[in-house]
Formats: sequence, structure tokens, C-alpha cells
Amino acid sequence: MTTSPAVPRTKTSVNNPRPSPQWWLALAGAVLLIASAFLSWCYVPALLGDLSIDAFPGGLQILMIIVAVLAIFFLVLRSGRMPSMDTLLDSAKALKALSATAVAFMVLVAIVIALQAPGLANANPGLFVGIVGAALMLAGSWQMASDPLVDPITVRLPGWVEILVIVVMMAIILFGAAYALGQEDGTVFCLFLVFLGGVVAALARGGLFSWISVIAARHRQVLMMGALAVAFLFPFTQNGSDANMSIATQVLIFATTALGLNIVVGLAGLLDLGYIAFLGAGAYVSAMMSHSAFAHIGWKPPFIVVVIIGAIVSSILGLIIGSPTLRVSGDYLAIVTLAFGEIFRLTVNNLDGNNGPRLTNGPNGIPGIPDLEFGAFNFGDTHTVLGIPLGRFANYYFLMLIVAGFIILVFTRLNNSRIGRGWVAIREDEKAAEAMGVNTFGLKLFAFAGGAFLAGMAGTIKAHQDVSVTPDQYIFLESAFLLAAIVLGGMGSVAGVLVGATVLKLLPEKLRFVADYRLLIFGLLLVVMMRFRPEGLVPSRRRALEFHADDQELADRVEEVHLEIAADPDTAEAKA
Amino acid sequence: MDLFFQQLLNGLTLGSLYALIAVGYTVVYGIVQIINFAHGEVFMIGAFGALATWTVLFQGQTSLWVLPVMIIGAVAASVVVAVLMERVAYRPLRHAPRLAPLITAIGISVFLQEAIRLFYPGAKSAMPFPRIDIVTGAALQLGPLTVRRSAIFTIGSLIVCAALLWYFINRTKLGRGMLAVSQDKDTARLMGINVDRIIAVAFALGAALAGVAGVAQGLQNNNIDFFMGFLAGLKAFTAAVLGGIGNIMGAVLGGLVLGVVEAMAVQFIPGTFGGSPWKDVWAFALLIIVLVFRPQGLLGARVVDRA
Amino acid sequence: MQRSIIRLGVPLAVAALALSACGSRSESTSSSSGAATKVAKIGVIAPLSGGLSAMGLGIKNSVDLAIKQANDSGAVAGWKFELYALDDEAKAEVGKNAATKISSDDAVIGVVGTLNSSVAQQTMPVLAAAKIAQVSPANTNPSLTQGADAANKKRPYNNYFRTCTTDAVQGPFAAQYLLGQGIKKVATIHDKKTYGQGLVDAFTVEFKKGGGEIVAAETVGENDKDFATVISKIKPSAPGAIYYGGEYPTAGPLSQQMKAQGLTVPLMGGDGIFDPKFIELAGATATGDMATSVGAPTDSTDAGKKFLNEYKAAGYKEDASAYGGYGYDAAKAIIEAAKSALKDAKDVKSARDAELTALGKVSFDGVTGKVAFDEFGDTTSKILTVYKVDAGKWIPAKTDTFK
Amino acid sequence: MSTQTLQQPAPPKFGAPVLEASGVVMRFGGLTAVNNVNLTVREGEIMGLIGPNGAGKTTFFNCLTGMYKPTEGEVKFQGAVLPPKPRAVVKAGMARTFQNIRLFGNMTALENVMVGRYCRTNALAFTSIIRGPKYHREEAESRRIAQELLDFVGLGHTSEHLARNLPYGDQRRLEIARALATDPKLILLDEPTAGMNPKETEQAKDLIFRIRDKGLAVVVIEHDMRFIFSLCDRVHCLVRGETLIEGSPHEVQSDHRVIEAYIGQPDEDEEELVAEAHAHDHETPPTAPTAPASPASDLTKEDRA
Repeated sequence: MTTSPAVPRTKTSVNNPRPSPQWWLALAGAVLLIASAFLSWCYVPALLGDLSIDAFPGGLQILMIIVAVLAIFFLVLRSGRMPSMDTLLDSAKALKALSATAVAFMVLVAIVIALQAPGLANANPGLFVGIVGAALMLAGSWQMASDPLVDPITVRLPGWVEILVIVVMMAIILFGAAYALGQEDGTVFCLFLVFLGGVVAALARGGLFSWISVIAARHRQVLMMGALAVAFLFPFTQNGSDANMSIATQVLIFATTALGLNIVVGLAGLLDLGYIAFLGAGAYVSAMMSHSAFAHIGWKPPFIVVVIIGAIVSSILGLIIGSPTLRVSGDYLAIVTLAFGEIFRLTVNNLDGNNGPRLTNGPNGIPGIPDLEFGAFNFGDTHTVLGIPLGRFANYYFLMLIVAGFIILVFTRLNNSRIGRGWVAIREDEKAAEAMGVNTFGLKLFAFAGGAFLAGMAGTIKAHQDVSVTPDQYIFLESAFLLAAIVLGGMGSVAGVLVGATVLKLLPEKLRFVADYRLLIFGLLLVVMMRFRPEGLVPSRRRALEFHADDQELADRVEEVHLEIAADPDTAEAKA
Repeated sequence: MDLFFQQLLNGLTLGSLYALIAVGYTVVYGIVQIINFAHGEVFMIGAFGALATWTVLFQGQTSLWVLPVMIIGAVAASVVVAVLMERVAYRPLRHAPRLAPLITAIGISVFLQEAIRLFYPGAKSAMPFPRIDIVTGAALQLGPLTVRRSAIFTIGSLIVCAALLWYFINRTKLGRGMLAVSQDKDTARLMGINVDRIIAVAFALGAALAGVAGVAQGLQNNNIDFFMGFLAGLKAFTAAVLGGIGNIMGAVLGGLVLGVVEAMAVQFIPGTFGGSPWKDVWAFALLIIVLVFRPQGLLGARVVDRA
Repeated sequence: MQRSIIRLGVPLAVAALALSACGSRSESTSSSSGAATKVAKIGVIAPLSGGLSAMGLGIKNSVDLAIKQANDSGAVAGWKFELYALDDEAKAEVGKNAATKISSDDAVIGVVGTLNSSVAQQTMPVLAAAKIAQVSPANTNPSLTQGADAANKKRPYNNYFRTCTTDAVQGPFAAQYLLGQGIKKVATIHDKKTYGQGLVDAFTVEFKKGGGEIVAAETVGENDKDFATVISKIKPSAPGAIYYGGEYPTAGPLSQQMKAQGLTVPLMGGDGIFDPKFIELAGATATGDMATSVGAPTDSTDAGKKFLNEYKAAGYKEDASAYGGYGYDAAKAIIEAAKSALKDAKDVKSARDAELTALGKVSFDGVTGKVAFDEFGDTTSKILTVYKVDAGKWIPAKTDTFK
Repeated sequence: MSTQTLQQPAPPKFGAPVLEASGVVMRFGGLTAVNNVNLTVREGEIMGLIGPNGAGKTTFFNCLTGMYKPTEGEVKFQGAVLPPKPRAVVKAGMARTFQNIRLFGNMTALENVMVGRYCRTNALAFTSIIRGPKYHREEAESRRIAQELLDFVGLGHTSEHLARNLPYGDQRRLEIARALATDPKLILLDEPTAGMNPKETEQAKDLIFRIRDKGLAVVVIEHDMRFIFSLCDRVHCLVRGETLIEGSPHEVQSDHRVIEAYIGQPDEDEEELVAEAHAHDHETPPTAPTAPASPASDLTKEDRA
């Protein structure tokens, strides 16, 4: 399927005559769209973050400008000005998607105005100009034919260009996240999601991502660094507001825990439905050893020690549960872990002196856990860095970032090592693995206890960040959410889990108006995902294969990437 | 000693409920080897089905003759849900990796709970279940023993259902077909058995019993809520594993054992680790212990490791 | 894909245009009106969605009502109050997010909430850091105000107050009442939740003090449905009554099953079972069951009647629920305090200290009785009422001040 | 060590006994799949195991490799009795391939072979995370060995291909490479040429000789008589779980009972035709012809599970 660069060059010159009428049409549409952004869309300022002013585009209008600019970029590509790019990106598909997005977006805005203003009477000409522009774009790009593409793998740009691409991508992600979190208004947030989805779809169809993914594979380290940098810089975009940081911190804790679970489920293929209990074990250990007035353990070791103890305790729990059940079928493991989760919840709910020893205060939990303090640095205080105040949650955010980094390291390194190969082998065919001398039981047990260990670690920090631990934070549903984060994002892939965790924790915060239907949607989501995209949003290549055993093309594709990556030794790391 | 028998009776009543639900897990697992986590919700749907039937048809009616109709309503509701579930969610995943159906099941059960909570009028909190004169109402005194009328109904329905089920599986063509499929799907298919249909039937069977259980639970505890399925389902699965999953009589036995263990734990485990707050812990502990020492369960045959 | 979007989009556009017919060029409805007056927000943190939303919404509406009335009567000259309600889903984490969000808003003077003690544990410190007053209409966990050990009480956060009484008052009151009825042998059951256990503990102490005997002390799981085992265990000890600590969803069935198993003694509980739903769940045999509730019967006092009528008049979708009255009083308390705190403050942030001190001193007759706080932030109101189930209704049996 | 063995010259035939199975009995409930079978394999010897379908060949294999625990009798490997655990058996130096190929489909050929190295390497979790020089050395080592083995079986060029995408014949050879990666003294091949065309069969034969020349003992299950008799030093014939005869290819070939045993069984040539047909479209391996009743089939049953 790898076509040599030569082929498309000739093709493009054939079915891509210099600016055709439809090309002009699309261009006109894009220009019109931009123009509309500088006009007033709506008469009511209170609506959609004030679109009522001429000449000064509001947030939503700027989004449309971005779409239009992208469209123009692809149009320029199409005119064959930059052949190298042209053969790489499918401008036709991208344009179609872009203009479709624009239309959908404009219509939605119109509807919102009609419903909330109320009445389209409150719409200003700018809105209709925009709609017309979007429509023109669509009309223009409608019939555009795609050019055959070269496989991105065969394209090699100078290293610094590729790295630049990654950096730019990261920057976009950073500002995108900051902007999205800034949106208080649910409607605006939804419209932003529409925009985001549309643009991403457009670029994906345009083949940009398959290109980027190859680049990313080539520069795995750079990518990691970039991602870390973005995560690190995020609090500085919040200029002191802790409101979003508390969410971000929770997302991070959630993601970290999910990563731990991903080792168990994603790599070793063991279904653990009681994982939250391990987080809870860590949290309770650290709460009981904290200086809280409700903590009933006299010994107050330094926090580092507590972290280690918490982690060890929960990994021991992991061993206790794992060692009997890992011998029997995986289905049993699922149910036993679920039962274990319940046992944990009931137990901490009981150990209050009336039923069992006085340890956890039962249902009251252990409140009033003091903030962490490393030397003079108290996590409770606000610290000003570079003139930007970083509040309590920002502090914990940074701490969690370190932990997350550590767990990601563990995850990736184990994944492509002797151990990782063993896990995959077990997942693929346990009997054969055993017959090849793989210590199946040992590896499974290690995955299980190791996952518990990491969760315990996260838990110890969570306790201080939460100020209190109560049994009702560790119910089965939370385990299900963790699992969902993995399924949603993509089993066995780090990026996937991060995406999944963010989606699951962020959307409920932002989409308050669907609050009551949240769980309903969640349940539906799981079913639909399993049915149509079981490998998740950002799957690891291998998983994608496992779930689509019949998909030959995909298999071939993975192979090429393999061959390609293997070609240059420095990125041998990047093997899936 | 009276207390012992009293608790034994309570335990058997509780166990009969578990058994009725557990059969559903076992039948389905025996045939398609998937754990239908959502089965607990099917049981819950059954209870609400009965309630709905009553509210629509005999609002205010309390005489015995409405009970059969309610049961039919319950069974209908749960069977429909279960079969739909199988058709829409499970069938497409029959050849997917083991993880897929399990996660789907979790999704379904959350979905069903929420659907009832949100869309069944008044289901946001516990709802009272209709009283039927003969079946609810004051308990009977047999010497020292206090026998709740609802208990008689529960245990009775278990006996009847088990008998019918045994007849269905061993004496009818469909039932033998099920046996065949559980032995070896592919061969059964070669023998001209419509496997899809058999699987659907298995789901339906389990659902029917769960529906009956739903009514029994309602009559016994005189209230139902959207969350009742979770713990009941978990316990029932425990029972199924206890008895040896895939083995119907095992499920029944497991259910009864589990129920009795819980009752006795409440009454006879001394000290701070006894009593009601720990009974579930003991029940689940029992599950783990059984898995350690007898993975195949009390009556089960050797479980082929399907890793 | 784009085809489908068109298929979707065109009709939507049409619909939108159709909509434009209705709706006229309205003057912008933004908050420009009353720009002269400064704005002080009163936050609400309560479960506005999920299983407990009924109570949460009741609280929110009641606060809204209080605010409306304050603005109409111009309670504080030059100031206008606004409602700032956030959902906590009855989850500690979500509640904490809400608290953080509120504390990063400088216009907030005080917060009414939360419903659950477990959530309050996490909102308190966050709000305390910003010196924002939190007045809870529903938290009953004594440790929130009195610290870890009841022996030497220590107030953890000075920004926390509550208008509802703690279990420490209701339990003993019930004990005294039962003893007064000549019932000397009682079995206790609770659901092992903060509220229920606290209630039973307090009850037990007082009941023993009064010469009563606790013949059995049991607990039931929160998800339990079948109480046969527990009932069988209690029955032989032949108690004169059952004192239950917990809420009506469990208490109702428990009462019914008790009677069905021939344990025909009254069941008594706290305000957690003081709800029509209890009678509905417990059925005909509930007659004689009892519940204590704080304050004089809401519809008996004039203030209570007035509140319920006004609430009805305001036309809220959800009814005031068990905690509406307390929520209303909590908001009133914040506003009362604000009268002195905000009078000559240039902005809300600077007035917060004054608000806290003022709150400590407020004293007025609220819906649920006298509203005033002791040194720990607990309500000083000690008026309670015992209700009895009769003919499917809660009938006030005895209203008294707790000594 | 397999690297040194590469250069080793072919050792003299019939060295010291490597494998001694004595009086092995395997019962499944009522039916006896293997009944009192004795088998001795010596260094540098190629032993053929033949017999009609359901004769219990594969079951016997599973007994040898610790997949089943023999009901009676014992299996000695280099004089020591092996615990009935596949892992221990592999560690001791006995590797096997499967009648119906069981590769790790979604791993590359190289990774598959590297999994074979698992029991000869010992980087633990900690070292794999810290990644000191020792780790890198070991990793590189097993990568090198794996590559060499791929070259050895003639798959060097496909090292980065996914196992599931390899043509059928290559998959069989990959399985052999994977088995060799465990540095075995004895390798057991279960129908290594099932579904191969004559050319591939020749290559397979050559490969097996080269393995023998590495100084390994080889046990082969085969249906293809011509292949067996031209390959093996000794042939052991099982019928209904019992030893019919053991001896040189010539002896066995000329024994009339062997001929009888095969009468009524599907004709060899016919089977080969089928096999070839499959071998040409390199898609699906032909499920080895086994009567559903035979115990040998319950491994395959578990595959489906």
C-alpha cells in the first residue's frame, strides 16, 4: 500500500486543475466566515460570552476564524503551492470535515440564540453572514476529489521540523486546555467541544495525525518531555485561581490510579474490579498515620515513610487477594476483586471500636488531615512563583505530577521489557506462554500486587489532598469509573488513559446541566465503546489488533511502523 | 436452640432468594461462559415490572388472585430486558476478548439502574411494594418458630421453579439442546442446533427466575428500589460460584448455604466481629475461601481455565 | 459523515428560523439593572442531582426564597444578595470543587450547606481558608463543631455554623420521652451511618442514665432489605420499644417487618424518619411509631406556616423537604449577620471577618424555632417535638424544651 | 549457550540417554489414553512417534512436557524425575511445539522468539525499570540470540513481521525457533509438517537434521510415513495408547501390525493432498485430523475456550 512519492505527484496534476470554480467558492466561504466573526452575531450581550460587539470577535467567533484559516490553509495546499505537503495531507477530506463543522457550529449558535435570547429576532446580520459563509465552504468542498497520498512513514523531514511540530502541538494542547477549563457556561463549553471535535476530525481525515503519530514514534523522548512541560506549565495559565486546579489535581490523581490499574488490565490482561480499594488502603494508612485529631495510630512517621508503608500495605492486600484467585479462571478474578472491594468498604466502615478495633472511625471517616509539609514548604499555603500565585491545589498538582511521571516511567519501561513481553505472551495464549517457560503465575501476581502498590502510593497523597477519608469515597462505582477511564482511553496505552481520565472527570464538572443523567450516559458509553470501538480512543497498536483480529490492513500497517521504527536504533524504545 | 432454628429458617428464606437469582448466572455461564453482571439488574427490573403491573391493573387491590398476574408481569419485564440485553450487547461480542462482555455488563447494569431511577415515577427513593393479604401480613407461630407468610412464598417458589427448570432441561427438546450447546457449541451447531436461539433461551430462563425472585423480595421486604439489584446480584453470583458455576443444582445449594451462613453470622459470631455489619464480609470471605480450596465449587465439575 | 451532518443541520436550521417567529427583540436581560448597588453572593452547596437531590433542591429553593425576600425588603442598604448554588452530588470530592470555586469568588459572603456531614468535612477547610461563613442546615455529626473527642470540645473551624441540632440533643430527648412513657426496656438499631450511630449513642447514654435498660443493640447494613435475622435476634429480649437511628428508607421496611414477625412494639427514631414516606413504606402497622424533630411543628408555629405559604406562593417545582426550613433559617442568619457586617464595608472580601463574628451573635425567631449559635457554632435552639403515627399521619404528641 | 552449539560438530549417534519415560499411564476418568508406555531418547537421536489418530501421541507428549501429570509411571530427564510443571520442564531443557500452532499472534516474530528466552534471562521488574548496563547487555544478548535463531530457521528477514501474518509454513518454523530459544537439550515436535507442501516438508526435514547436528535430541510426531522413515533413527509406534513396536525405521516399516493399525484410517496420500491444498492458500492451518472422542482433542477444545 506504500505508494512511491512519484505516483501522486502526477495524479495531483491530473485531477487537481489549478483553482477551479468550486475552489474559489470554498475560498469565498472561508473569507466570508472570517468577515462574519468581526460582525455582531447576537443582540443580547449576556448570551454565549457576548457576541454582540462589532470588530471585536468574541471567544466563539475566534473559533470560527480558526476554522476558516485552517480551511484556507488546506485550499492553498490544494492549489498545489506546496507539493510536498500536498501529497502528505488529504486536503479534500479535511476541507469537507472543516466546512461541515463550520455549518454545524453556526447552526447550533443560531439555535442557542433562538432558544435563549429568545427568538432569532435577536440574531444580528453577522450570524447569517457566517452561516452563508459556512454553507459556501461546504458547497465548494462538497465535490472535491481526494488525491492519493504517500504513506507518512516514507516522508522524512529534517529533525528540527519534526520536533517543532511536536512542540507546536503541545503548545496548542496547553492553551486549548486552559481555554476549555476557562469556560464557565455549559453551552459555550459544548460549542467549544463541537469545534474541537470537528477540527480534530478534519485533521485526522486530512491524515495529519497519522503523520504526527509517526513523528511522535520517532521522537518519543521529545514527546514525553513536551507533554511533561505542558502539564507543568498548566497551573501558570490559571493566574492564581484554584478553582480549576482542584479539578486538575483530581483528574491527575484519578489518572495516576487508572495508570496503575492499566498495568493490571491493559498489560497483564487481568480484570480487577476492586482496584479502588487499593487506593483506599493507601489513603487510610496515610490518614491514620497523619496528625489528624481523629487518627488513632500513635506513630507519626515522616510522610515519605508513610507513602512507602501505604504502598506496601495495599500491595500486601493485593497478594492476599491475588494469590488464591490468580490460579483459577480470569472470570473468577473479576468477581473476587469485586467482592474484595466490598469487603474493604464494609471493613473500614466497621472498624470504629463498636465493631472491630477502633481504627477508621467507621462511617465518619478521618477528617481534618493536615496539609503536607516538606521542610518549610507547606502545601496548604499559596506560593508565588514568577509573580503568579500558586494555591494549595497547585502544590498538590505538582506533587501528583511527579508521582504520575514515576508511574508512567514504570509503565512504559515494564511494557517493553522481558516482563512486558511475558505479560503480552500470557494475554495472547497463557498455555503456550507456560510451555515456553514463562512464569505465568508469578508474572500475573506481580502485575496485580504492583498495580496495588502504585495505587497505594497515590492514595497516601490523596488523603492529604482531600483533607478527609470516608468509606463512601471507595465504592464499586469508583472502580468501575477507573476501568471506564482505561476502556475509554485505550487499554495498554498511557496517552489513552490520560485522555480517558480527563474526559471522565472533566466533563461532569463542566456539563452540570446533564448532571442527573451523567451515570446513565456513562453506562451507555461503556456498552457503545465495547461494541464499536473496544480498543478505546487512543489504543496501543497491539490492543487495536487484538480487538480487530480480522483487520488485515491494520496489521500490515503496524508492521510497517515496526519495520520503519526498527530501522533507526535510537528509537528502538518506541516499539509498541 | 429455638433461635438456631429460627435463624436457620431466616437463612433458608434469604438463601432461596439468592438461589433464584443465582440460577440465572449459572445457566448463562454454563452456555456462553460469560458472567452476566447485569443479571442483578434483571432481578430489579422484575420487581419493578410487578409493581408496574399492579399499579396499572389493580391499584389498591390486595386479594391473592392478583399475585399470579403480578408474577407474569415481573417475568415478562425481566425476560424482555434480558433477551434485549443479549441481542444488543452480548451477541456482537461473542468472539471478542473476555474483557469486552464483562465491561459491557457493568455498563448495562449502571444504565438499567439509572434508567429506573430517572424514568420510573417515584423510583428516586425506595418504593412500597403492594401487600397481598394472604402472603404478607402477620406471621404464623409454629411452636417457638415465627414463620413469615412471605417466607413460605419465597421458599415455595424456589421449589416450584427448580422443579420446572429440572423438567425443562432434562425432558424437553430445547433443554437437551441447551445441554448440548453447553458441552460444545461448534459440534452442537453442526448437529443443526440453533445456537443463537439456545443462548437467548438461556438468558430468558435466568431472567424468568430472577423476575419471580423480584416479586418474592418485594413481598418479603415490602419495598423495592433501583439499587436492590447490585448487592443481590453480587451475593447471587457468590452463591453460583459457591455451588459450582455452570451447575444448576449447585447454584440452588450455594444460595441456601450462603443465606444460612449470613443468618448464623448475625446470630452466633460473638464479639465485635459478629453481628449484622460483618455478615456481608463473612459471605464474601466464604467465596474467597471456597475458591482457594475448591475452585470448582461445591457441586461443580473441574473448571477449565479459560485464561 | 458530512452528509449526515447536513441531513441533521438543514432541518435544525429550519426549526431555528421557525423559532425566530416567536420571540421579539427583547431588551437585554443582563444584570445591568441595579448596577448602583453592590452585590453579595450567598452560596449553596447541596446535592442538586442524584439520589438526594430532593432534599438538596428543597434547601436551594428555600435559600433563594430568603434572598428574594431580603432584596425586596432591602435588608442591607446599598447591597443586593444573589444566589450562587453549586451541586455536590452528595460526594465529598465534588463538594470540595464547589467550595474551591466559591472561595475563588470575592463576592461570596456566606455559604448554606452541606447536606452530608462527609461533604462538609471537605468543604469546611477550603471555605475557612477564605474566611467564608458556612451555615449547614442538615449536618448532624457532632465532631464538625466539637472536634475529635467529646470530652474536651474544640471547635475545628470558626467559620462553620449549623441551624439543625446535633444528634447529641435529639437522642436524649427521645430517651426522656420513652422513659416518661414508662418504657424501661429498649432495643436499639442503627444503620452505622454518622447520623444514625450518633443518634443511638446519645440515646443510649441518656436512657441508661434515666434507669432504662438497653436489652439489645444491633446494626443493619445500608443496603440491607431483609431484617428478619436482626429482628429474630432482638425478639427474645422482649423490648418495650425499638429506637432506630437512621433514615426512613430503611426505617419504614424495618417497622413493617418487625410487626410482621410479631414484634409488635413501637419504633422510634429521629428527624431522619420524620417523613410521610416512612408511613408509606411502613404501611398500616406503622401506627404508634414515633419520631423526634427539632423545633415546634413547622405548620404549628406562625413562622412555619408563613414560610410554607410563601414557599408555595413562590411556585418552586420541588417541595421544601425536611431541611427546607433549616436552609431558610441558615440564609436568614447569614443575611442578619450581613446587616452589621456589610453596612459600611467597601467590598465583601473585607467584610468576611466581621460577618463571622456577627454570625456568632445573631439571634432571631426563625422557621424552626429560635436561631442563635453557641461558642461551637451549634444552634442553641433546644425545642423539640415528638410525633406519633396515627391514621397514616404524623401527629405532634409532645413539644418541649430539652434540658 | 546456543551460540556455541551453532558451531558444534554433529555428535556421535546414540549418546547418553536424555529422556527416559517408563511405564507412563494417563487416564481421563474412565478411558485410558496412554497405557504403560516406555520411551528412551538419546543425545543426537531423532525419535519418531507414529500411530493412527487418537492413539494418544499428543497426550503422551503432554505427559512428557508436564502439561499433564501421568496417572502412573515416571518421566526422567537426564536422570532426574521432572516435576509435572511445564515451566520446570522447559527450564530443565525440554522444549516443544504444538500440533495446532500456538504462536503469540500479535507479537512480532522476533518478540515471539525472545519470549522463548524468558526462562534463560532474569531481569526483574526493578532492573527493567532502572535499566542499568547489565539490563541492556542482557536485553541485547537475547535480541541477538533471537535474531540468530530466526536466521537459523530461515526467517531472519521476517523478524519484525507479526506472527499472525506469516505464511503457515513459516509459522511452524517460527514455533521451532521459539522452542530453540529456550536452549533445550531435547525438542519435541508435534506434527511439524502438518499442512506443508513437499518443498516445505523437505526444508523441515533439513531443519530437523540441522537441529540434531546442534547436539539436540529430537522427538517427532508425524502422520507422514515417508517423512518419518526418511528422517528418524528410531520409530516408536503407538496404537490405542499402547506401544505396538519400537525399532529402526526399517523394522517398523516392515511390521505388518503397523500396516493393519493404519487400515481404516484416512489414507496418507489423501491426507497429504488436503494438507497441500491448505499449504497453498497460506491462510488457515488445517485442524489436525483427530476424532472428537480422542483425548488428544481436549487440548484443542481448550484452545477454542
